[in-house]
Amino acid sequence: MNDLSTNWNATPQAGVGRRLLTRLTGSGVWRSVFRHGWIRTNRDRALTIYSNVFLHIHPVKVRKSALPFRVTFCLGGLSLALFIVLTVTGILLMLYYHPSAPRAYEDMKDLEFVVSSGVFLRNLHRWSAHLMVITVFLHMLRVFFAGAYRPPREFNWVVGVMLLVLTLLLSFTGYLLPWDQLAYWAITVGTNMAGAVPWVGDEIRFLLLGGNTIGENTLIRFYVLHCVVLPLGIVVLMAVHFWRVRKDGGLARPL
Amino acid sequence: MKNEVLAKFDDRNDPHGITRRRFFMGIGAGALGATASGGTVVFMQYLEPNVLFEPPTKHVVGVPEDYPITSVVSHPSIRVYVVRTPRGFFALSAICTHLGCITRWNEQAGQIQCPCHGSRFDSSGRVLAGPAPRPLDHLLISLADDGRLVVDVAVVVDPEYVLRV
Amino acid sequence: MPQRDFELVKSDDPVAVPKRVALVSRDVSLKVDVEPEEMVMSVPHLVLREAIAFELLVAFLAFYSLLVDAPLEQMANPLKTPNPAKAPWYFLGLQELLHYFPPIVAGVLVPALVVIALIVIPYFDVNVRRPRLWERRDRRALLTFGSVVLGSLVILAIFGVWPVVITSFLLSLVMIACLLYPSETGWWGRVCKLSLPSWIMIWFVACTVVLTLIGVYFRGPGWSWVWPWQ
Amino acid sequence: MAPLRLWLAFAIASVLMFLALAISPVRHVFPEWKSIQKQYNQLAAERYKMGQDVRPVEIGLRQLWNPDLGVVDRCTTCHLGIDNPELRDAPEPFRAHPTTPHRLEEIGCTVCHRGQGRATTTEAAHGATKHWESPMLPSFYVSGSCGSCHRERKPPETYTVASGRRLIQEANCAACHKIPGFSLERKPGPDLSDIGDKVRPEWLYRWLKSPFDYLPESKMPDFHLSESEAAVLTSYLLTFKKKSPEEAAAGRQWEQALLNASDEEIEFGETRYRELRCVSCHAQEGRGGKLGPDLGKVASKVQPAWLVSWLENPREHYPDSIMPQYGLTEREKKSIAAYMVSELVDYDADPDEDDKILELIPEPDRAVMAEGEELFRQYGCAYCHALTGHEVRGEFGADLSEIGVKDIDQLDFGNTKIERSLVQWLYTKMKIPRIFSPDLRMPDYHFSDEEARQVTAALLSLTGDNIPPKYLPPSPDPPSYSPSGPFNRILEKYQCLSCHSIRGVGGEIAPDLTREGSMAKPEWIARYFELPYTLRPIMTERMPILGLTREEIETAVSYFQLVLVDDSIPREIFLSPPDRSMVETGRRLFYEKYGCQACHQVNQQGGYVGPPLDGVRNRLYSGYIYEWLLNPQRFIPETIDPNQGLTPEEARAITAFLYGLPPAGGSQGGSR
Repeated sequence: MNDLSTNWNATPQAGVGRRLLTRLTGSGVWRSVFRHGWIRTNRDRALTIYSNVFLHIHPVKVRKSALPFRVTFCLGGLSLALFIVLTVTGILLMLYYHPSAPRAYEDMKDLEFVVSSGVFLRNLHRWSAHLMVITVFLHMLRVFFAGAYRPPREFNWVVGVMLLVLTLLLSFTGYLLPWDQLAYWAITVGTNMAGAVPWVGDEIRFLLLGGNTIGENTLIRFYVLHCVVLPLGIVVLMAVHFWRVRKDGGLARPL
Repeated sequence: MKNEVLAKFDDRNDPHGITRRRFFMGIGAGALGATASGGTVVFMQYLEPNVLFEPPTKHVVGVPEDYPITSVVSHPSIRVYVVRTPRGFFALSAICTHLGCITRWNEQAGQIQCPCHGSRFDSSGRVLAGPAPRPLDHLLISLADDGRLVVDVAVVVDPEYVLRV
Repeated sequence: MPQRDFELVKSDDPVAVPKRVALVSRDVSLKVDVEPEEMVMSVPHLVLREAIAFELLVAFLAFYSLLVDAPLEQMANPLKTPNPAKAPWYFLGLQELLHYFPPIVAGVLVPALVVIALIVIPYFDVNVRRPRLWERRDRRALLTFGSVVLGSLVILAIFGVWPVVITSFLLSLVMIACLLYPSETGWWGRVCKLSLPSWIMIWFVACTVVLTLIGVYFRGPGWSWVWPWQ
Repeated sequence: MAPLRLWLAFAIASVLMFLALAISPVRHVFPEWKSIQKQYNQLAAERYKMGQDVRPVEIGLRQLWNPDLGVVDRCTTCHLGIDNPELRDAPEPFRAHPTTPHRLEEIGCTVCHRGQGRATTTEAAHGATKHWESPMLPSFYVSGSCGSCHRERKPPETYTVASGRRLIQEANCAACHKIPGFSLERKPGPDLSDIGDKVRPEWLYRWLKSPFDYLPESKMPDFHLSESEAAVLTSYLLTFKKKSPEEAAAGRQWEQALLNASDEEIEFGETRYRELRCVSCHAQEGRGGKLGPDLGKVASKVQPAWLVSWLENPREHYPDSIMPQYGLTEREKKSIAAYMVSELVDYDADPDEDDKILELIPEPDRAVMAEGEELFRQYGCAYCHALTGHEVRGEFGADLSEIGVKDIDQLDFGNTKIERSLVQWLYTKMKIPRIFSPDLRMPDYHFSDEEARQVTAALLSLTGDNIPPKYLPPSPDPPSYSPSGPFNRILEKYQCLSCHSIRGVGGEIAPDLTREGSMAKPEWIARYFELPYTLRPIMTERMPILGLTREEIETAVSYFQLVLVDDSIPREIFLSPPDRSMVETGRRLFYEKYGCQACHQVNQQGGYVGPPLDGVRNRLYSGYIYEWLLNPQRFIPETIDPNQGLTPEEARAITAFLYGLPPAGGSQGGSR
């Protein structure tokens, strides 16, 4: 690179391990992927953000006043973290799940009894889902009481509300998948509410269920919604949400 | 003021800070690494099914009297030919050794033929023509206690193996 | 300082403080007393905090998942309706409302209104200035608000929505207490400083929580009232 | 400085997360079943050293899978010795399964035992875990599962279910409940349309109040009526009369005549009563046959005039009666009635109490009539008794088609403290039918503990249609036998099929007559009709002397010889008398090799279990004896005569020996 990156090279008195590591991180392949050295200078710290797609949602520098826990309670970050946990556990669970009755229920039993760590993953997925509904809602309250929705962040608030709705829908569609009594009747009650919409309620319900009552069609519909459609939607909206957070002035800072 | 602030955050200006910070960083990163590698192990265990829902490999194919001497009888559902020669019984896999198509027994030609790429085998599985690289697999056939023939499609045996009844 | 609508805040260090223009409205203050804020590098200050939060979250979830199993009841049976059949917990507030109102109100109007209300918040200048509740000199507006609240409570009471009526009533007592015993300091001071929109949001959250809790813990067969220990 | 604290927090958080995730797989690394498999391997090692063929297993989950039956049973993960006969005495969970006719690997475990086959923990697999509705059946009730596939009334495979189904039939559960395989064929209780002519008021009250006090073997269940209910119902029922006033007056004269009968006449009546073997069907004080009602206290129950007209022709009163119509003379009828009226009395009855009861019974005014009618309807009396004005409309009680798989949360346990399981609920319900709620109407059948268990097992077999047809055993041909013509008139008149059966139709207390024509010789049958005797000395129920006319006997005998025959049984196997050496061989086989005299009498010597064989050639065809000897179970599946596996030569020789036996004492007198 250039003369500024002094720390690419090990000092002569460094140990073997350090020299090997330095050799590795100094190699062209490594530097084609990570465009900064060991984080020692502010330049490296800045480059970590600039040159890293995952960290680039943050600015290089943030206000110190926004850092304390009580400012944001980390609620937005936790919601994202929960979404990541849910994605990982969800993909793993899909490996042992067949969206058909009564196989779906039997798969739950098999996860519990014969799949290594199956019940742990299912627990993680379910409790994370419940927790995510709570954190997203609390995040909204925090933003409201901080007044952080005011111009120029109006639209990001709207995106946030849409994310809340999507989170609820994700949780709701996932509720049916174990195909047990709890799932079946919770979804029956839930979709009956949709049926109360004037004029088109029954049609909405019919389309949602893929029939007049909850059955195999409903299961596969909810499965596709839960695993493909809604996650895609939520990822797109999240991207917009985070991008706007940066564009509209960065981390929580009451105007 | 700017320099003071920056100086505070630059490790190179605080030797004690560096060691303690490095120590904690090491523990944190180590624990993260351990979590990742442990997670990989658990993940691999999760991927490996502990029970299988697969049909049994042993199939009953009737009694010896069902087979005339010198005959080839096809059992399409289990992809096996049961061949009876004057020497005894043997079982042939119906799966072509070329690319795994299911072969057919042609009664007129007295050949086992593969519909995909034209491989031909004789009634003891030897390649007569076509791209098949080796003879058809011979499978384990045995006589159960109740006098019925049993083929185990999971066990490949020597082509010389013959069950005498 | 010259009388201007806005002031250009300048910093002599473009690295520490990015150059920016601040527009300050006249109503708030004539004087801008914003100091250049202290900035820190995101790495490690912010990223490390995020990592810690993430790790603690995963640790908590792992422990919780070890100790508490996700529920799994009998296989779905369309012929056997459990009594009561409950929606997922986050919809139980709505289901509780369904007990009082026709489905069109509780199942469609209320959720639609809630979502719409949430969406329009930033567009109606609501809560932008955030004067405390009783600070307003405009008594007429407060009177209107008070009568609207009273009217709604009467309607709710007619429908028998006691959870909402009681919650609203208790909250109004606190609001009136703010008028009678105002304070500037302590936790009571903070309560007294709350603006009208904040009160409305608190009311919404309180009602949601109360209705949801009732739906989860206090409803038995036929949606009748049961105590959790029964 | 903050970052240092932050790094510390980072270290702690990372370690915490690592710990949390490190202990998370603990449930699959150390599951219960692994330690059980290790225990098994220890046991196997010990047994192997002792020379038994028990081998250690590879640690891993095992399962039986049958998609047709929906079976996924992982029971064999722990029950590792299930198919190893060497482990018959091993402790559970390693004990071998007793031999069954079913292949375990094909049908799995839960089909019979229930429980949660997919589970791999002891508690979840066996127990009544929450949200698993079919816990394992207690071992006694496992036989109930046999009945789910073996659906005939009397499956030979399971005594428990067969007994339970017999009780269901006897208690007439199908009158009120829908039960697959059962239907209300005939009302088991008597027609009540002339009850006012028939019984005494005080008896009726007592009977309604608590039938089991009057008759411990009562077939009518106890409805636990209150005093006033019983009194009102008595008053209501007594209004049902058929006799005109003139007839009633004549009846009273009869009554007087009977009460004034001379001792000689009563003695004559008693003799005839005994000679006619009434006791074969009617017990006295609990001893005797159970086909008809107990007559020990009949005089305290019925009105004498009714008794006489009943003896005259039972089917004039009840067309459905199973009582044979005896050919009795006028004198016989009167004497027998006189005997019954004077001797078969309830000596324990307290006349004062009778008076009290009579006071209790109200006059049948409009209100009482309405109330009585309502009571009759409310308790479903019409489901067992015919009565004008009371029609049976549909089912009265719960549908029991799927009672065997009923969910626990659909059962009302009331305030009882019993275990919350279907088995316990059913058993308790059978014992105390109204225990779960005072509003229940089901009467009390006074089942013994054993009977209640059998009925419960039979009810558990009612699991609906969840079994694929290819797993069901072929159902036996439904019995069909509908004779016509003169023989049918005989069957009707004497109600032969109450005790005997022909081609699967009929009773079970007397021998099957399907092959009688191939078995017994016509001369013997004709003599037997005239004077039936007991073949087996130890039997108590005997064929009554019906008094058939000559013509009737001829009709019956020729019908036997023409219709009730089995063509596979030759009549005679000896064209000429067998030679002496063969008879001698037969004698030795009879006495020495097979020891037949242990059960059968020959020449007045021998056991009492089987029929005596003296003069058997007068009774049976030689072909039948021969076939019987080859395989007794072919004719009577439940006979205790063992199948000795005789060769045809041996059977022939023994037949020859038996055929040469002269009648005992030269006459065919029987046991009289």
